[in-house]
Amino acid sequence: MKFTGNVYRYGDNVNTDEIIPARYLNTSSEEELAKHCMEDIDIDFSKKVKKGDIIVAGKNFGCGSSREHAPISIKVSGVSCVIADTFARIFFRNAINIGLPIIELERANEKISDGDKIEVDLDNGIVKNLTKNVEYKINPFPPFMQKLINSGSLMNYIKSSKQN
Amino acid sequence: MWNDDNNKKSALGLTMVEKILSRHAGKIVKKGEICIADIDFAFGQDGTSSVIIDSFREMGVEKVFDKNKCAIILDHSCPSPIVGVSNIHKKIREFVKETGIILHDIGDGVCHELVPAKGYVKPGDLVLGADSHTCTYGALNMCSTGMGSTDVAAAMIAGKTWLKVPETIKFIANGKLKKGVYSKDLILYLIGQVSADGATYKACEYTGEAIDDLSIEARMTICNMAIEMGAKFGIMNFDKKLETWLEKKGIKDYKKVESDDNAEYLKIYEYDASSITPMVAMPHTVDNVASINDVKGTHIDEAYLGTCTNGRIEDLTIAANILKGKKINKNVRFIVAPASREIYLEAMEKGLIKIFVEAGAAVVSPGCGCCVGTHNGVPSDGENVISTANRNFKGRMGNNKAFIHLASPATVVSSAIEGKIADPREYLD
Amino acid sequence: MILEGNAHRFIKPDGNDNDINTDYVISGRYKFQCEDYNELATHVMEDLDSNFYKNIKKGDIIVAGKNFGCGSSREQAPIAIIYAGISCIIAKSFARIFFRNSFNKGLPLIECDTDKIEKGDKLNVDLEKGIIKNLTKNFDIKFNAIPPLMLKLLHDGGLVNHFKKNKGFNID
Amino acid sequence: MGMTITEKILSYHLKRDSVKPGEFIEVNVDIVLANDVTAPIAIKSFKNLGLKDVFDNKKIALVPDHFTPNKDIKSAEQAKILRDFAREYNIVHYYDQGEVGVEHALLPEKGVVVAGDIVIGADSHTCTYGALGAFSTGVGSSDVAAIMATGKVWLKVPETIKFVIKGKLNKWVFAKDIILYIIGKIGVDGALYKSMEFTGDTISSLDMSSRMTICNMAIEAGGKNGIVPPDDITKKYLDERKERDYIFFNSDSDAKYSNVIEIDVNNLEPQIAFPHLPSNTKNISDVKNISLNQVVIGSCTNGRIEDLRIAAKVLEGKKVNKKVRTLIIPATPTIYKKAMEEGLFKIFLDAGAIISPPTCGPCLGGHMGILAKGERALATTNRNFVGRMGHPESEVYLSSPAVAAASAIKGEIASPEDI
Repeated sequence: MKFTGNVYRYGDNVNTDEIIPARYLNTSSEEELAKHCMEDIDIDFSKKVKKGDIIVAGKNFGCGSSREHAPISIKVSGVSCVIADTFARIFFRNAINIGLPIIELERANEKISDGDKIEVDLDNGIVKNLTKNVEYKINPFPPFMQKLINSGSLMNYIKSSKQN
Repeated sequence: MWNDDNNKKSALGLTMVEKILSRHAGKIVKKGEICIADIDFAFGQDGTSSVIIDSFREMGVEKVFDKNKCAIILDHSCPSPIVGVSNIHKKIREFVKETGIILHDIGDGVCHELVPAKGYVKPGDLVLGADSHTCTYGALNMCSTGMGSTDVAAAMIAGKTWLKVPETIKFIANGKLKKGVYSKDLILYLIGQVSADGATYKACEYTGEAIDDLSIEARMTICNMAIEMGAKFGIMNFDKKLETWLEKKGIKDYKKVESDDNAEYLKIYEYDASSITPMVAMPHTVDNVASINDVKGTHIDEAYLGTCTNGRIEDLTIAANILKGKKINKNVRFIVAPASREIYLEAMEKGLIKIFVEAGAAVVSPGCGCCVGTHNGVPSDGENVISTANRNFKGRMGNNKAFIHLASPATVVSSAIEGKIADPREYLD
Repeated sequence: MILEGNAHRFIKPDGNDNDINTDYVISGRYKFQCEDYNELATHVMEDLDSNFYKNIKKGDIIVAGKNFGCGSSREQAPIAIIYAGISCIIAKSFARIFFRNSFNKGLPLIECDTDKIEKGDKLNVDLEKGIIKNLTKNFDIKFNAIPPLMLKLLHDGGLVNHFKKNKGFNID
Repeated sequence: MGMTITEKILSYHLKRDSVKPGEFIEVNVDIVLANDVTAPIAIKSFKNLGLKDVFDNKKIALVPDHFTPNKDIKSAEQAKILRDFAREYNIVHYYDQGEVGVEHALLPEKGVVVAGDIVIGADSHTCTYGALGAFSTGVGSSDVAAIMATGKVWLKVPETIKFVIKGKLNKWVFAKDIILYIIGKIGVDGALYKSMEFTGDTISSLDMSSRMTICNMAIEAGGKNGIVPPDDITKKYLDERKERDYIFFNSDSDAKYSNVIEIDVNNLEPQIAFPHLPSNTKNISDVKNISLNQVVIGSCTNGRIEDLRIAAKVLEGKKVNKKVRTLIIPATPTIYKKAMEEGLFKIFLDAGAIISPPTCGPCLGGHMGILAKGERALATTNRNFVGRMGHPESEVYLSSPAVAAASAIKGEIASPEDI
């Protein structure tokens, strides 16, 4: 899997209330959620984000609630992947479960600037900063998760394992 | 010039309403005349006061005519369910601070319970509220009516309003209400008889043995719904019961009024109250009224006990007596909203809240609850609701795909027990 | 005052346009939380016709049966109509509080028999003379002249401006 | 080699002798839960799988607690999805309005979760049940859908940090202050992916309610689960309400920890978490002139009867400041009834507070007390992120019920000592 996009960069501890405020949790409509993605820290995010764009953040991205609405709103808004120093635990599994690629990269938001053009090659574990002309190696996912990611989502994984 | 001796029976041929308006206009005025009248009290609630404040500011004034005669009561969306409302509440609190008027903040209760209970109004008064059910206080032998925000803003500034003196329709309810039949059933029956605009622009005088038998609270239920027949005022006679009620509240210096024997009425309707059954207003108009005999068995998803119509201690007591030792049907959500903090406290001390909670009800904080669809129990699509409220318009409870039925507390609680519209008479010995 | 615009009519689920209540004019979903009147206006009558706001041209006229505006005292109802660009409402009768609120806000209401007016008809209304000209169908309807007090409020631009101008009530 | 409680519970469910931190496992779940925010997505995903039935209708808990009673059409429709699903699949632990309470207070109270369980919930504060000696953690909706289908969840076995809490708490210092202090010390990602084991003489002297407060906030330090060694206090609590048999697990003396942190609470002061992170904590003696518009006492963190008793003790015979809207939200109908019968409601109402029916309500900015622009609240809840309780430009401070009640009286953040 390979994607290219421009970077929206944020700081440490971006929480789920910032990714999708609770006032919108009275719906599970994916398009509706995407409209309000990142609204409380970046009011125009949903308007300016383009398909394939990449979110880069510091440590503990997605801390807070278990709402799957958070990775869903990011994915449906068109973001291709999130690169961060570290991810909060529940956000991490939610993203994997719904098929939103996330990449742990040490000091990600120091290495990458807002607006940089990035190419991500998941299979070979490489993040290329096309703007700065630098390459970063990323750790591959453990085999179990690889299996999950390859099936597209946890639901697909369950489907296929139920059939076998 | 007006002379207060005229408040008693006189030879002038005036109705109670004409007398009250004459006194406030300072001259004798009769039906059809437009007058400027002094007002005794004016208030708004959180759904209307934002516009009151806008109008007030637009008029370029800083002071109200009398800060002890103006109030804002937060009751429609309390505690606030959404930022938009929170911002309006904040704006109201700031306005109150600037002008020094009376504020009842969230949790105090519904305006139409608080205004009479706190003694802000009394017999003979003329009162305006930026809420259509302001006609409630006619049960205290006075004129009170709902107006828009700009009207109320003007009244708060000038201490006056312009009014067209209405013609009066007299309703005489003879006989006694049967067991299981309450003032709510009587007013629903009357609205069904005259229709939703049967008294538009008019004053309604409710009299007769059945009215005399009612408590002051039960009378308020009737005057509260005068607006549902389009009326400007609902009004009732002064009697011993009201005198005792006022005494208990420590309300003095009032001017009771009587209609003259030769007063002119537009119409006089007479009914036999003893023939009335429990009634239900079916969706989506208040005058779409049916006897319980014809509609019982209709499936119910949600039941609501409360509001300015039927959220008083007497209403909660009637409901709790039926509910005691029973459970709410598991397919019904039952919501109870006591009309004020005092009523909540009294209900708690009498063990009523315990009965509700043990039966499976959700008791919400004092206020309008889910009546106006701002929060606290909005139904989902296609659901049937039975409520003690006063309006069943499409969308009233926040969802235009739900179906609202109106009935007495006894009928509502019986229906909550059965999961379908039920006859309360079967629950009374 | 002369007003001109196309007629809009609505049909309630029960098949007529009597008793169009304030919840239809502007639903409680919006009116309790919204302070932006232009925003409020976009939801006007939406439960009866979700495209209504989009189809309004400035000056257009709402036409209905009896007891238009029954229900709540909320001024948000006439405000939403005014901000949507409607110049007046013609109905067989109006609910009391809505009637006051409209004139207070400077929105003229006209009472007459509306049976012959159809959706889309172009209407010309002379408030002083009490005549509606149906320009599409080429006939006139007479209506009872608006009481002097109301006309005064309209000419002053509503109760707020009346108050500003006269420093209080001045209707005699 | 020695194992921690968490490792023992996981290996017991795998029917294996041991598990190692870092290992990926697929394990049977005893109770899976979701609420009106997370269940609709889980149900949609579950339906997409096209299965005839759920894995076990007695092991699923659906608790529509976030927006009850429903505040608008959307939330009513969300709740209806749960109701319809519960009826279709005959879900035993479904609680509709009137019976519904805040899930993490309701399920222990009803004995639905017990010691030794693996409890997985689509709510981040599912870690609360560690107080009962269970392994419990929050996940997302897809995970819940998968568990409803298969009864299993995938997990990475966490490393464990051991917290040894020693000393006697001062008057007016409570479990909430301990956990706020810990989060302040290690940060909001201080226990990322890890298990937090709370031990020591202070913890073993705490009642179950207090232990739940502590485990509830493990997630606020990034933890996967919080857990307290079960003891006689646990046993008494469970015996009074359990639905099923329970098993006590305890850490071996040679269990391996990634870190051991000792904390002496003898001199601990009441703690306040400042906006906009739970780790942004201060001693009450360092907090001055923070005036308030609203106080909220409730939530899965501090909405139990013990919390309300503390608040009532402070509020008795006093009035709340007129500027401060004081909301009391008992976490379950049973707590509501108990508080009423014990006379706490009378104290609250006489003081001018407002009592709400059980709901998560304002904690997550859902309803029942939303903040306007520029307003400030002190809450006994667990999170104070930007916009958490309403307008993005409002502020939330976190504290114990005692400090919250004292501050409601004072009109600004205050110590109960000052009242």
